[in-house]
Amino acid sequence: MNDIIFKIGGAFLTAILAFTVGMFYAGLRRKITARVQNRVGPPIYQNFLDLLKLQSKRTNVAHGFMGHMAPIWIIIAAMTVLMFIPILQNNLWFENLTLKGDLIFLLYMMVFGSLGMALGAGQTGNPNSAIGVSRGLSQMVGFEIPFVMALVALMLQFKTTSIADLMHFQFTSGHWIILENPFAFLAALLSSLGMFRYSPFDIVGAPAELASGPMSEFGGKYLGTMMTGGAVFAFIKLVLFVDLFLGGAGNNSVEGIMGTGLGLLELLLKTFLFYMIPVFVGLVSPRYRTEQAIQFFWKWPSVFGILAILWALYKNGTLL
Amino acid sequence: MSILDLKGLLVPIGALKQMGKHPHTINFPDEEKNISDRYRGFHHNSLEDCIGCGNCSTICMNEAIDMVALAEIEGGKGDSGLRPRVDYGRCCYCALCVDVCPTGSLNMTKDFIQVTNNPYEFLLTPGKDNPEAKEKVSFKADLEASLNIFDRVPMRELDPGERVKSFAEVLLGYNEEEARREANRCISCGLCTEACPVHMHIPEYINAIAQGKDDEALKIIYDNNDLPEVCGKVCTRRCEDVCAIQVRGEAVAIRWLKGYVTETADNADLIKQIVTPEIREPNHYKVGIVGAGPAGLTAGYYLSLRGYDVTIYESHKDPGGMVMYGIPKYRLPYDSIQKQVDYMVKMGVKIHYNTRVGKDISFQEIYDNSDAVFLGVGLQDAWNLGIEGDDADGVMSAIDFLGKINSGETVEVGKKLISVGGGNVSIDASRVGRRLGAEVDQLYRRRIKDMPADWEEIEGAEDEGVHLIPQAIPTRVIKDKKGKVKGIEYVKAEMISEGGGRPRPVPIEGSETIIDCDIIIAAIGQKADYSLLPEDIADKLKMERGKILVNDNRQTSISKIFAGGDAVKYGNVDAISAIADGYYATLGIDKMLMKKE
Amino acid sequence: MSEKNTIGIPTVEEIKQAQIDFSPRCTAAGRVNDKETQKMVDYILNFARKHSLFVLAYGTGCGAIEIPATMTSRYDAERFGIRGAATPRQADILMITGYLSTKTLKRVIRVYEQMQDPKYVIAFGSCTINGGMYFDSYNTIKALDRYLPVDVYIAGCMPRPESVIRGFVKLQELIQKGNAGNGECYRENLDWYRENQQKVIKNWDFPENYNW
Amino acid sequence: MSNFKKETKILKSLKDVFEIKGSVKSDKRISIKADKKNVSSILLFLKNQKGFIHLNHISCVDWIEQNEFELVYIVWNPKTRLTVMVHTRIKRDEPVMENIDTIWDQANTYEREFREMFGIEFPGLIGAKEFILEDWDNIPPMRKDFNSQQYAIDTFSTRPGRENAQNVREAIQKRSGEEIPDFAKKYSRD
Amino acid sequence: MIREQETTLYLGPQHPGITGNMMVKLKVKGDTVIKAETHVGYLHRAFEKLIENRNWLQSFTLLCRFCVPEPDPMELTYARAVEQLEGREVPERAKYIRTIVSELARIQSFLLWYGGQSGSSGLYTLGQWSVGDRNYILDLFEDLTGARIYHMYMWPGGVRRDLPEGWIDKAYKTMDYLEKRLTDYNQLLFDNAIFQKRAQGVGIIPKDKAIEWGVVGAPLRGTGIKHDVRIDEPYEAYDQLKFVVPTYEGGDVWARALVRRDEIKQSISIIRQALDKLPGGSYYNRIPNPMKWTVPAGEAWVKTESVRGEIGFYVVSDGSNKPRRVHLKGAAYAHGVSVLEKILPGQNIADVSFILNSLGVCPPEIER
Repeated sequence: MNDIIFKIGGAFLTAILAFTVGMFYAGLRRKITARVQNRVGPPIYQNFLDLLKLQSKRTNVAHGFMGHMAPIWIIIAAMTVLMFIPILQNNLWFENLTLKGDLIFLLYMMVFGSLGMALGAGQTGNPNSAIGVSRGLSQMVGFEIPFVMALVALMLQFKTTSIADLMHFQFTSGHWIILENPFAFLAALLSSLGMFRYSPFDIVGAPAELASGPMSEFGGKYLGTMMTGGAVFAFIKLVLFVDLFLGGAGNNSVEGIMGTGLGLLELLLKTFLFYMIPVFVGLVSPRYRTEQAIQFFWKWPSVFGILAILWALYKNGTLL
Repeated sequence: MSILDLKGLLVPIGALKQMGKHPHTINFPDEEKNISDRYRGFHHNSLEDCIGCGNCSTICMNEAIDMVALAEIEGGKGDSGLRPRVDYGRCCYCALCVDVCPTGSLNMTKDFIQVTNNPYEFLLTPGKDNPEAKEKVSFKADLEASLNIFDRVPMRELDPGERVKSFAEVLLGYNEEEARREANRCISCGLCTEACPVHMHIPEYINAIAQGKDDEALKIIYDNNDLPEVCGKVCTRRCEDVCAIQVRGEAVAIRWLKGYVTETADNADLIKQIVTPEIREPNHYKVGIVGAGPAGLTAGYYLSLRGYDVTIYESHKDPGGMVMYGIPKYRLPYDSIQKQVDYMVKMGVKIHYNTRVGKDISFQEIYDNSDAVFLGVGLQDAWNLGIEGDDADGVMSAIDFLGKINSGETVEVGKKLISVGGGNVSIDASRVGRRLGAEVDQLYRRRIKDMPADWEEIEGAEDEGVHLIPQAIPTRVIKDKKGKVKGIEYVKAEMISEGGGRPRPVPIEGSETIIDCDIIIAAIGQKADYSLLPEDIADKLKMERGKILVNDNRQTSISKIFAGGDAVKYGNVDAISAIADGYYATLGIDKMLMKKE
Repeated sequence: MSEKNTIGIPTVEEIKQAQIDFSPRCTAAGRVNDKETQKMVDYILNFARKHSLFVLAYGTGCGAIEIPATMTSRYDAERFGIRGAATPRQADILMITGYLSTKTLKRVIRVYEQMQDPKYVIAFGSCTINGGMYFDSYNTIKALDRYLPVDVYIAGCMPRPESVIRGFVKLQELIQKGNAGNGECYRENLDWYRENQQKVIKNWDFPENYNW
Repeated sequence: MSNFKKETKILKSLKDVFEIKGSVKSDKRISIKADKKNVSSILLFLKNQKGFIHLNHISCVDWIEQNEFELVYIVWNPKTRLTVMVHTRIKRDEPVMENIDTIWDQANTYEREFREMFGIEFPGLIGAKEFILEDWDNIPPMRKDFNSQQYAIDTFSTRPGRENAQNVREAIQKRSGEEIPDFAKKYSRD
Repeated sequence: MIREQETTLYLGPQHPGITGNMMVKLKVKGDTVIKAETHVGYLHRAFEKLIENRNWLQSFTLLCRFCVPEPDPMELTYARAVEQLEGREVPERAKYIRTIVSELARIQSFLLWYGGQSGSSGLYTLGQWSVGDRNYILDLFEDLTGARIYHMYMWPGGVRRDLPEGWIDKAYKTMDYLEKRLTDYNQLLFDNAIFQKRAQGVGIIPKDKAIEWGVVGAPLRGTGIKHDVRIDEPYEAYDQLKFVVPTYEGGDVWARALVRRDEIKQSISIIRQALDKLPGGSYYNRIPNPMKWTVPAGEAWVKTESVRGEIGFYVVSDGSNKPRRVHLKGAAYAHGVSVLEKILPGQNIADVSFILNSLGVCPPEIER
């Protein structure tokens, strides 16, 4: 019974945590961007105000059924994925659903959100949205390949499809996977740039080209909900990377609430550091064209992906 | 790009070092940036300095500037009483209005923020609504960069050495190019028209000159001034005193421009051809005019245009009155008057010369035969000096002196001539004295800058060698045994201002000086001679200090008698006022007689 | 106004009346909820609204040249939570940066109607107030409030970044008071606005309904 | 003129081939007047034979007093850096001009503009009828007989509030009692 | 790519990627443009009509509004045209001040271009820097002329006001600051591998057709053809100052960008030289009373090298106090319509805005 309470309570806490951290990180990103650009920038909680404002819009126009559904679809997808991500290691509250094969499940679910967006955008009839969706899907094809390769390498190397197992391995062995299989990390890192859709891979919503792409026709509540989904997804990606490559969080031996706190602190630190990579790259890069972006992913990340698989095979002895 | 352009990937990362720098953002509105000292923000108008010429409103191509009446501004001579109001829904902040402001009262300030949700709040009367902006004036109406031309086109004149040799005209007049250039300076505000006693259409004819249409200009001038050539040469031009340009520069040479235009038509036929005045059907009313001075001639001309039967009675053998006899020929040549009188005669004015009313014809006769009578008798008698020995032989009034010279008589001036007074007449006498070969000293009670004479006249006199002795009060004329003038004694005076009024000359004890001289010309004022009037009429005619009282229509207390010119207490004593009197008396007579019907 | 020179000149009252007749609608509409219980909620929502203003990236006229200066590092409008929005659906503020040609007006009306309530219009510069320097042009409209409800006018030609920021601050004040955002008012008075708009836009090919 | 050798040479070669009037205006500027039917051949000659390959500008001036439009083609030679201005006049009543967008493509833009703003027809001109204006139903606006201010007053509304403005000249006139005759009024300041 | 069917895409008038307020109607197949059509008229204010109601001086305040990012070349060209008609001499000092102002205008416009060119490719950081730093140039303008954008400073006969006190020092300092910042910009933009990849080979203008197409300014010099009005027909003080006109081969966005990068350096050097050599004397040859100022009948065709290339004013006077015709030939007139329509087909839609910025299309110049 306790188990269930922890699970349900944990789910709530996870959701709140993901939302808050995701939104704060977005605010932080704007602040850092501003500083690099020699200016003051908005307050760090700016995104909360934006969200509140969007939600308080008095009219909200939607285009058809999918128009309504797309944001919901995204938020559902985000929450679903979130539930399968272990936030903290060995913590009753933040373990969430762990099951064998959740890595594979995640691979599918993470596309799910984009799909909802694609359907919703398709129904608006705005050509910018249509082109944006087609670009988004193309780009996804691009970055998913190295990303999947990296994950496959991990699966092969550690002979597991469970994130929890990977975290456990890093905890017990004390070796982070970033060192165990650096090629997998590199492949995943480079494809993560694409996942975050910051420059140079912001080709989906590229303002100067497609207004804001698939989001063109969404405003008010819809846009607010999508923003929430986006923030949660950003958190998911960060935590996933930390879990997979940076040893996860919560690897401390302190008991009780203090342990949870320390774990969360560790998580924030790691995710923040990791988050800075796409942010900084985004700050200094112009945008790729679609085919250049795909070329990019199919070039170096894919090479790293193949190397990662070979490395994994070498490591677990299959290759030799 | 090679497969991996490392430099191309890493160098841009260097941009991140900017993160350590302090942002250069201006934290407006908490922190404000310095606005430059030349910023073109909202306007500020110094309400006292502004004369309401409306030039700002004219130059504004956006029609952003309106001229509005303000409760606190009372107009007057040289001030239209209107002040600019700017519509910031039109203004483009080009500051052309500032650069054309002749007074420099309109400036732009460092204020530029106005934010409101009411679109009707963008009307601002600079100076009234933002008095505090005076401190923030930034874009100034610079004298150097102003679009107004403050320097007059110089008038060519005879060399002083040449001048004293003859009575040839001193001012040579503008040529066409100069006239266009001078006319171009005018900003056409029309402030001058109010100062002009006859309210000539000054901006209109100057514009016509500027556009090269001298004929049109002449036509406009003749609309209410029939002696423009006289005015063009000897007018006291009160218009130029209130000229908008004159506030910071030299007034537009309105008089000289008028002179230029009248010279385009150099005979009476040509004038007639150009002016082509509209003459109304004769209406069989008769008007008698006494005196062919400027007032009488004007009244005669405009009355005859209106269809009246006009007869002018003149005691002298030539027309023009004081203009003819009181002004030396180097200023106003004889032809000028004659040409204009010829033209008037062509237009139907009848003039009886050498007919002294009261002697050759009785006033009563004229009065009875006419439906209206216009008195333009002028001031014929001069005041004498009123000091000891002023009855000496050789003491003369300037009027007599000039009159004699002008009518061709010779006057023995001897070696040394003393002229007393500071007005134009006195200067005239001095300059005529120089032309007759005498050395001339001129005594004046006050300082030179207090002289009522025109500054050009004073300058001209000095150029010609007239020795001005200011602050000198004559006390005694010294006679020799025969009763002839031998010298004049005067005391120096110091200027003492009491109660803020005009400074008064007070004699300095013991500063008596004596100058030897052969002739003394006094020009200290004139008075009228009403001996021509029968007693009953003279009694009924209301007078004040020897001058006839009239209303706005120049109507005297006897409704049938109108009066004008120097003998009338209305306005100043000069030719243009006389012309104005003649003109407005015409309107008055017209109104009176037409009403009767 | 003194008594002098007043012949044929309209009085202050006459002018006021003419102004009311000219643009009677939607000037500073009060949209404050009168329920006591709602006050706190309104306060919070208005707080969020005023600090999160998305500006539609549409440079309708020459005032757009000071927008980059306002939005970039030297003046940095993002301090106030102001940022660009690429499409009207996402935007809160429509900036009419100066003159509007009739051809643009048609697009602007369309854009405005696509925006979501509460939406604000900021009018830049002289041209939007009374025609500015194009007052006699055959192709630009003269008074914006005849065609769209305007929340804030900024004087200038062009308004400097300081003025623009002051305009935003003014809008924030109005939002906090609940006095900004005339979208509903526009819809209620749609007939009046349509009449004015159709007078200028000859070939009217808009959809029948307001929000499509 | 010995100073303008190159200019005179071009002018002479043009005069040899075509019936034109022309003169060297100033340094590097040659101005010629040609008949409307010769213009395209002159331009072609200049472009192909004389190296004036750059079309600087085409302008149109409405000389309503003479009831004519003047079209000015300005071409430039990048080698010698000379400019030739070819003037031609067409009747305002039948404003038809030869289409030269086969010689220079960008002439198409000018011609579309003139078709719209002056109502000049260029036979064979492709491109949408509406270039700058939209739904224009008045006379072409750049013609001198179109009164923009009047149109603006009729179509757009001016904000009230400024009706108490006065004219300085009139205010003074009212105060002083001056009467300006009608023939003088046109010289008054507006 | 994925969807190979034809769609019509309207780039503008409300679109973040458009320069100004215009519209490019694109026929798109997948990601590739197959046909482009420029639609202008959204900014048509009928300047040339309004001038009929304004006299020679009043027109001058209107004309600087032709193209918003660079009002000064317009003022200068008009002033020169009127001076040519009138035969009015300009004092030497005014010529130098005019040179300085037009070069400052060039720099500020290039800084704006940095923002546009990088912003249209998603590199917003550079735009924030350069457009922010542009304010320092505008401060100089404000001190000198009294306004940030519409200076209305160079009028027929010279300039409106003399240099204020301390301005020369401030100008030197600003130039030093800018030169330092330029290295930062160039590191971020020109050394950037991604920008190089984006810009190279995009939007090519063929060298042999460039002049015939009416290409001018940086796009022309980007094809390797060296033409610049400042050299071809020197005006103001340009014949007394040393500068190089940079050219690059290629005719693509990259070459155009390099030309502009080098020109901004040249401008800084020109300003320094002009400030060094600034002669004394009068700065303004007074015009007559503007309300009565008539200009002798005649025509003038005057060219100036603006930021986007050669602009020209064709001014006709009929001897009255108002211009008969003032007709602007803007650099964008050919660039924005015929050239754009020729080079866009075959490009990726991602590059449309990129190319627009690199051509410097300024719609108000097309429709006026």
